Amino acid sequence: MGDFIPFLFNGLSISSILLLTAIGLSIVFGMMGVINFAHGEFIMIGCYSSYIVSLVLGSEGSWLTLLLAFILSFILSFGIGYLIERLVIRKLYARPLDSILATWGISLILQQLARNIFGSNNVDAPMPKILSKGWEVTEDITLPFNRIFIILFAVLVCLFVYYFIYKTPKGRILQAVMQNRSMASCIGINTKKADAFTFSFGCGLAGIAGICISMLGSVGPSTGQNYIIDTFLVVILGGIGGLRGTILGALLIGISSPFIENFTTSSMAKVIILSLVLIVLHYKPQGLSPMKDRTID
Amino acid sequence: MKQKIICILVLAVIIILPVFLLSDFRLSILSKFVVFAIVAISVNLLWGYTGVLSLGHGVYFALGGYAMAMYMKLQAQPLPDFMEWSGIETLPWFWKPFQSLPFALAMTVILPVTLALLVGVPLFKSGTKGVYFTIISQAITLIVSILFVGQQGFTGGSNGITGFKGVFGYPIGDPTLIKILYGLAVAVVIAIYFVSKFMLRTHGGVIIQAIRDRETRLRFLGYRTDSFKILTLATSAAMCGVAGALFVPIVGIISPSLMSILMSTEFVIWVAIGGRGTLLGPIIGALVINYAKTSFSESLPEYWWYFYGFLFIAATLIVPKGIVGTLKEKEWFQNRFNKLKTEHE
Amino acid sequence: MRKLVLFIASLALVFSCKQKEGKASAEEVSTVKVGVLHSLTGTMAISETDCKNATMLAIEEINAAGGVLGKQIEPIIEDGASDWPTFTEKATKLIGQDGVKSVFGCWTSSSRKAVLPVFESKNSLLFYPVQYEGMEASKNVIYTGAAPNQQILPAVDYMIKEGKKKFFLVGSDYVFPRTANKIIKAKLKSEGIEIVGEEYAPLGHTDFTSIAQKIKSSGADAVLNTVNGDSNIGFFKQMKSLGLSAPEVTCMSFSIAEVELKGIGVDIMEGQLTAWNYFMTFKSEANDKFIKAYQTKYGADKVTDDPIEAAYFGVYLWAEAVKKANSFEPDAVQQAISKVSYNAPEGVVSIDPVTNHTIKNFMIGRANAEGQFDILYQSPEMIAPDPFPSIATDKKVIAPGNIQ
Amino acid sequence: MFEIKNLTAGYSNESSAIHNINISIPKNEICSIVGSNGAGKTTLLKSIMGLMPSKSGEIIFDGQDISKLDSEAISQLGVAYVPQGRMIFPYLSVEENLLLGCEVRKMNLKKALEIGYDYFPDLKEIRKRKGGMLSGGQQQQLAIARMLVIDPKMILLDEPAEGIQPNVVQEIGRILQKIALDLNVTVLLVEQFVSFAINLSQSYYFLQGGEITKESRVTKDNVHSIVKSIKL
Amino acid sequence: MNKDLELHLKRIARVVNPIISLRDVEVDFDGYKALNTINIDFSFKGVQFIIGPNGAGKTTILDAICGRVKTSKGKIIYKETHEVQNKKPESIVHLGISRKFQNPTIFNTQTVFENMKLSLLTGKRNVWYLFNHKITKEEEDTIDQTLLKLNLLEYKNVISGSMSHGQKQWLEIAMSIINEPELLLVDEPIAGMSPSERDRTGELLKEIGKDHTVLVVEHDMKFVSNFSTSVTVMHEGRIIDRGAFDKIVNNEQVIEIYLGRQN
Ligand SMILES: Nc1ncnc2c1ncn2[C@@H]1O[C@H](COP(=O)(O)OP(=O)(O)OP(=O)(O)O)[C@@H](O)[C@H]1O
Ligand SMILES: Nc1ncnc2c1ncn2[C@@H]1O[C@H](COP(=O)(O)OP(=O)(O)OP(=O)(O)O)[C@@H](O)[C@H]1O
Ligand SMILES: NC(N)=O
Ligand SMILES: [Mg+2]
Ligand SMILES: [Mg+2]
Repeated sequence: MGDFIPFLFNGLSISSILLLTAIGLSIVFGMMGVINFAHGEFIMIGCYSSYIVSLVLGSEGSWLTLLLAFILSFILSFGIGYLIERLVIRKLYARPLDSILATWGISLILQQLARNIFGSNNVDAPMPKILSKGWEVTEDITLPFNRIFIILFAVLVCLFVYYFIYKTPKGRILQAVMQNRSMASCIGINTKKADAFTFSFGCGLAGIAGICISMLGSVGPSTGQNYIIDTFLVVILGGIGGLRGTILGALLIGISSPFIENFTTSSMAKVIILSLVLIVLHYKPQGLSPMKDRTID
Repeated sequence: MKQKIICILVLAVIIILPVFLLSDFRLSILSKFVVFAIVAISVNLLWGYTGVLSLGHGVYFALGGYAMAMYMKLQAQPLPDFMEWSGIETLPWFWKPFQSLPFALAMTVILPVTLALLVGVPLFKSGTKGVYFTIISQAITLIVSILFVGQQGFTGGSNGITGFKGVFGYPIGDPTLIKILYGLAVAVVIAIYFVSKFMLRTHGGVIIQAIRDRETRLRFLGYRTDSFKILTLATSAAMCGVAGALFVPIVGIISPSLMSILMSTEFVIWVAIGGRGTLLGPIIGALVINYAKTSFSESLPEYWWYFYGFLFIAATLIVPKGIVGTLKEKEWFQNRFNKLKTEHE
Repeated sequence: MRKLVLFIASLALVFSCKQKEGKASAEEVSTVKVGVLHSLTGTMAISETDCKNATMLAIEEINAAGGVLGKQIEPIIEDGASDWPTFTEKATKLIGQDGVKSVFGCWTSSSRKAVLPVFESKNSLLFYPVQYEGMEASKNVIYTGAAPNQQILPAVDYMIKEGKKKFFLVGSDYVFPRTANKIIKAKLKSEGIEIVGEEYAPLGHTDFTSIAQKIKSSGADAVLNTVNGDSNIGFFKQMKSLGLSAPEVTCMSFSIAEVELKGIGVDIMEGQLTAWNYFMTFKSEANDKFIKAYQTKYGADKVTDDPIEAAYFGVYLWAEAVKKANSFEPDAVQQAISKVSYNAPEGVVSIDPVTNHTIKNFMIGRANAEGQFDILYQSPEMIAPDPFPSIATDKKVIAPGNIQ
Repeated sequence: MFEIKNLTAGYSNESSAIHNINISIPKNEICSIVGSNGAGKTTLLKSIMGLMPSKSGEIIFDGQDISKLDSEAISQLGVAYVPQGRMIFPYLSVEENLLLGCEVRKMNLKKALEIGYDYFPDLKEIRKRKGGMLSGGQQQQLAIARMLVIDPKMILLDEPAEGIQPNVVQEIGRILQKIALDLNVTVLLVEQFVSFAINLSQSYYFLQGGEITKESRVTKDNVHSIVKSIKL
Repeated sequence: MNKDLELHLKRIARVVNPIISLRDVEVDFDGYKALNTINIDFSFKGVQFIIGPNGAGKTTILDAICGRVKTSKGKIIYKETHEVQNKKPESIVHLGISRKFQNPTIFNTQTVFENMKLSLLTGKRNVWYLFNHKITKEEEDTIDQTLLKLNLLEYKNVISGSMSHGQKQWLEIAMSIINEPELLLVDEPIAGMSPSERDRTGELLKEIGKDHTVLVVEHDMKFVSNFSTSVTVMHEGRIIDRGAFDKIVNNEQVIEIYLGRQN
């Protein structure tokens, strides 16, 4: 029982990271149908934002740095996302599999850009001192503050996105555009704006996730690559199209991870988790919470 | 008819010329490209024609490669060095049969096909489709590569398998061997080209293309579409395995990096740029891109990634049908021509 | 359509032929070609680019001083792209196509293993600058980095002397950590010391939650860390937030040098230990000169570290050997190299004729607040290499390339 | 007044699906376009709606040439469209589908809902269900309702009776007549159900092979002869 | 429910020697019962219509028979021997049940001929056979004749995606009947067709109905009256009446909920 709490906590913590990285993808990939392989690079952009802020404000992390980092990461990844949507993605809405190629190309370019701007060395983004400590619940159990922060933050982001997409007129308009672009324009929706916004919003969320990731590890040009497959798997496991599925997927993978890692190595744990996901998908090929409709194919 | 003969002659010359013109090093690089062309054909069969996009074909390629590498390693050392330093003192039972060349050759096909069936049967039978399959194919590749890296004692870990002495009685790097391998690669690519051409001409070809376009409807016509998809996946995996087996003696190493996501994605890129859903496209794509990559990385490695990135974007935006697909659209060609003419006037 | 395709094909051919001729005819008598083969792109570029720079610095210095045997050294740089098959291909190119006399390069053991058959079959010479797991002594490789008995084993000895009782081994999942840990385990077993855990994380892994948790619950007081560069930040951050830090839980790292330390972040690593054969803070005349030259060429904010130093003096050792042999031929150089020595930044180094490995210094450093290592310990004398430590294997090197 | 002058349009890879179309509809009237399969009816509506670039010609609505505008702008001018094939947003609920146009226009949602359910009471019962789950006829009703609630000045209907139960078809006829008269809406009705269409209309055009071959006003007296004369 | 009605329903539900029987069939979509205890047999041969208000469950019945939706309860029995509920669609097709969908779903990138070929050689035989099969003269004749019947012969080598909605409907019909299925399920066959084409479709169905069973869902009453051998009325997931067209149109409830007064 004593072991159970750190496991559960770690599980939640992994889930929250997965959720943060996946939620933007769930919008871009799930709702828009754009298979954005550059999603990881938007996470990377977010990571570097906190590094940039620390360059400007000094390497002592503080709450102000963190706040500015969040703002900058969202603006930067939103902006770059916007640019990319205008230039490339816009032309690929009818061709989801083609978007794989184009975004893969974008991902290569962004990685190389990062390498040229920030160097190939991984860098560290500082965070508020307090966050690098932990809450010592008992002698054996320490819950790191950065993890607690990330879990709370993930919940917040999730609630916000859920509310925005499903409960506001603006969100409904975005949904409509994603579901049927030409009809949406026929009822007077500016689909170009909606497309650009949705894509950039998804990218912005990835940027925010990047900040949280930079609190845990290092920042490098290939940081995003480490997350991309897991992120896609979360969305797929949950079922394309809805946020509920994504949350479910993230929780499932995240919470089971530490338990599995406990009795085997990290490498094997990864294999086991991936295999479990595949088994679940075998029984639920549309994911845990699929979006249904009646059209054939 | 006459044109056809000329075409074949020209092709034959083009194929034979490098043997005399190129240095051993360049010829073996060219052989590698030809091997990649085989991979591209196999990816195209699955993606371009059946509509199933796999971003994990590296794993089939690597399995074929490992089967061959195991044979070649045992030829060089009775107990592979990596086993020694990983604390394995006797050859594991599943390594033993690889001392025989026929067995190893059979395995270069059987291993990838077995994996393809393990993957394809449950997934396709349960109705996994589209992007789901694509992402899962990546995950599977990841699983296998983690396993290969983790089982260092049996697989050579992240090093892969290298340190071969030779094959077919020639030492590695021998000029004759390089020529033989080139010939072999070319022969296989031609054979596989015709196999797929034949496959697509049959009714099966129509069926798999119908799967690409409207799979559900086909099921309501009474087709077991999953069987056809499994069949194409297995065929494609087998082709990839053969390519992997050729790759190893040509390059002299197999490593988990060949079953990486990056590698697997590159396969797809070759097909996309050459022209998916065309027979020649993948061959052209694989040759052109790899040629570009090699020459770029020799002169401007830093900028290769920018160029490559832009290439993907351009390929999807400007020539979405790929090189061959675009050329095939005679209209497009004509339009361009007319446009030029009117601009001149 | 068909014609166009043919056209493209022939074009490609013509191009590849041209390239060949261009290279072959450019031979000049007054230079000698050497290869420089490192990953300049991909994940390993982080570390290897600096090695390449160090190699180039040495070549320039030698050229400025008049070259070797009256010839200028002409380096041909190739990118291994962090991909082992690419290393194989580039090595083939350098030796076969460009006709280089020796190659300086490789970082990971994997890349060295990948090029080894090429060097052996073409009988060329590779200068390999990085510490590694041992179990190798090729006639065609000069190892200027440490063998296990020059880095790993003395570091373990040090930890035992410090009174550490419970060891935990953490590494990235590839050959160096796994093999290194095999040696370490043999060593600890012979000393009768408990190993409370052994964990490997996939390369590039960043989430060390579970591993850190396991270390915490195992009650370890010493961690031997062979985690690769990138992942270390996550590893140390996680250790820190669980309250695992020196001196209660001391972590000894084998893959973190000054360059990596800069990336990991000083505040995370401060107080942690690493074992190397050279630190930038090492006081010697040769080192001062080296650092000055390096920073003048590549920037005042640049740091030097062990592999950089090894890559640097490798070129000098080669030049000395060439002079001694009065020949550029790999065989002659290999024969001569054990007869020369060089005053490297870490001290006077020379090559052991039996193993082709370097007789080296050993030091332990503790990360300080300036992003440098304070040297806590230095071996009283240069240590002779033993790539096949008797503790882990019963093989012995008789001569380079001859192992029994 | 709605007018089409010399409109020619078509899909990229063929000559053109419709040529030289001339149509004019006085305000608040219902005009039918009848024609057999492949005549180009849908193509015509699509090009009016800006879903397809016209090759030449003008489309004048409210005194403005809309042939170069995009769908969004055309819709904002007050043109509403019921496409062939319904095009319901599958993952939005019936109510969300219905209100979307009003939300874009910042209209009073409550009133819009009332109007919508008033026209099609059946929709009220299923208002929480997802649009994509509805039956064909339910979707068709929703598509028509969705268009009516945005208070359009002109509506384009592509075979609206398709898949709808008989009594509701009659109801739709009544609704169209009512909105044309009471709400000053111009209606362009594409149909193959000739008697239904002609009976509602004040004028009709007969489209054949992409060209208008017959046209005339419809009065009480000539309705029957027109219906008889059109052989599809 | 009142006793008389119940008896009446029981009586109309059964026929002797049915081709397909639904026994207590229920289809449940996340709590919404699209079919609610359906009990009905359809007899061999004839063009049998199913009518009813939008959302009554007509399409769902056809879907349940051809394996497109899962039934949560009950049995669907084909020819009194095969239970087909929740079977895979392809195996149901192999029993001789064919389905035409409401919207045309054809293979847009293939020619009309290839579409026909695909439907002619359904996957009954094994994968290898299908893969290598070369079309025979007879088979080509069958295709030509079917195309001729539907006036599509001149389009034989046209890429089907470029045809109009109506033409696609025809092709879809041609694809469903080429194998002469014993039970043909047709959903709104004449939607989007012109009157003359409607008649032709009707005649065609009637002809097929001579030897086979055709189950048609349709809203066009003129069409129903002209071509039906029997009519079944559904409402809110239940059967509410069945009989000859003339009888049905006089049922007060049917008029109320479906036909409307001024017909
Ligand atoms: N997407 C398309 N691409 C190419 N040609 C098309 C396309 N859609 C329709 N056509 C062609 O344009 C012509 C007109 O088609 P359209 O759909 O406008 O006819 P319609 O009158 O609406 O017919 P229906 O009554 O069947 O709906 C037809 O000949 C058709 O073949
Ligand atoms: N997959 C589904 N999920 C949820 N509800 C469904 C689903 N399929 C059908 N329904 C519901 O079941 C009911 C019956 O639908 P069905 O399509 O059978 O009606 P129908 O009788 O064919 O109507 P129409 O005449 O309009 O075609 C409808 O209310 C519909 O919303
Ligand atoms: N030799 C190493 N560190 O791989
Ligand atoms: Mg139409
Ligand atoms: Mg229906």
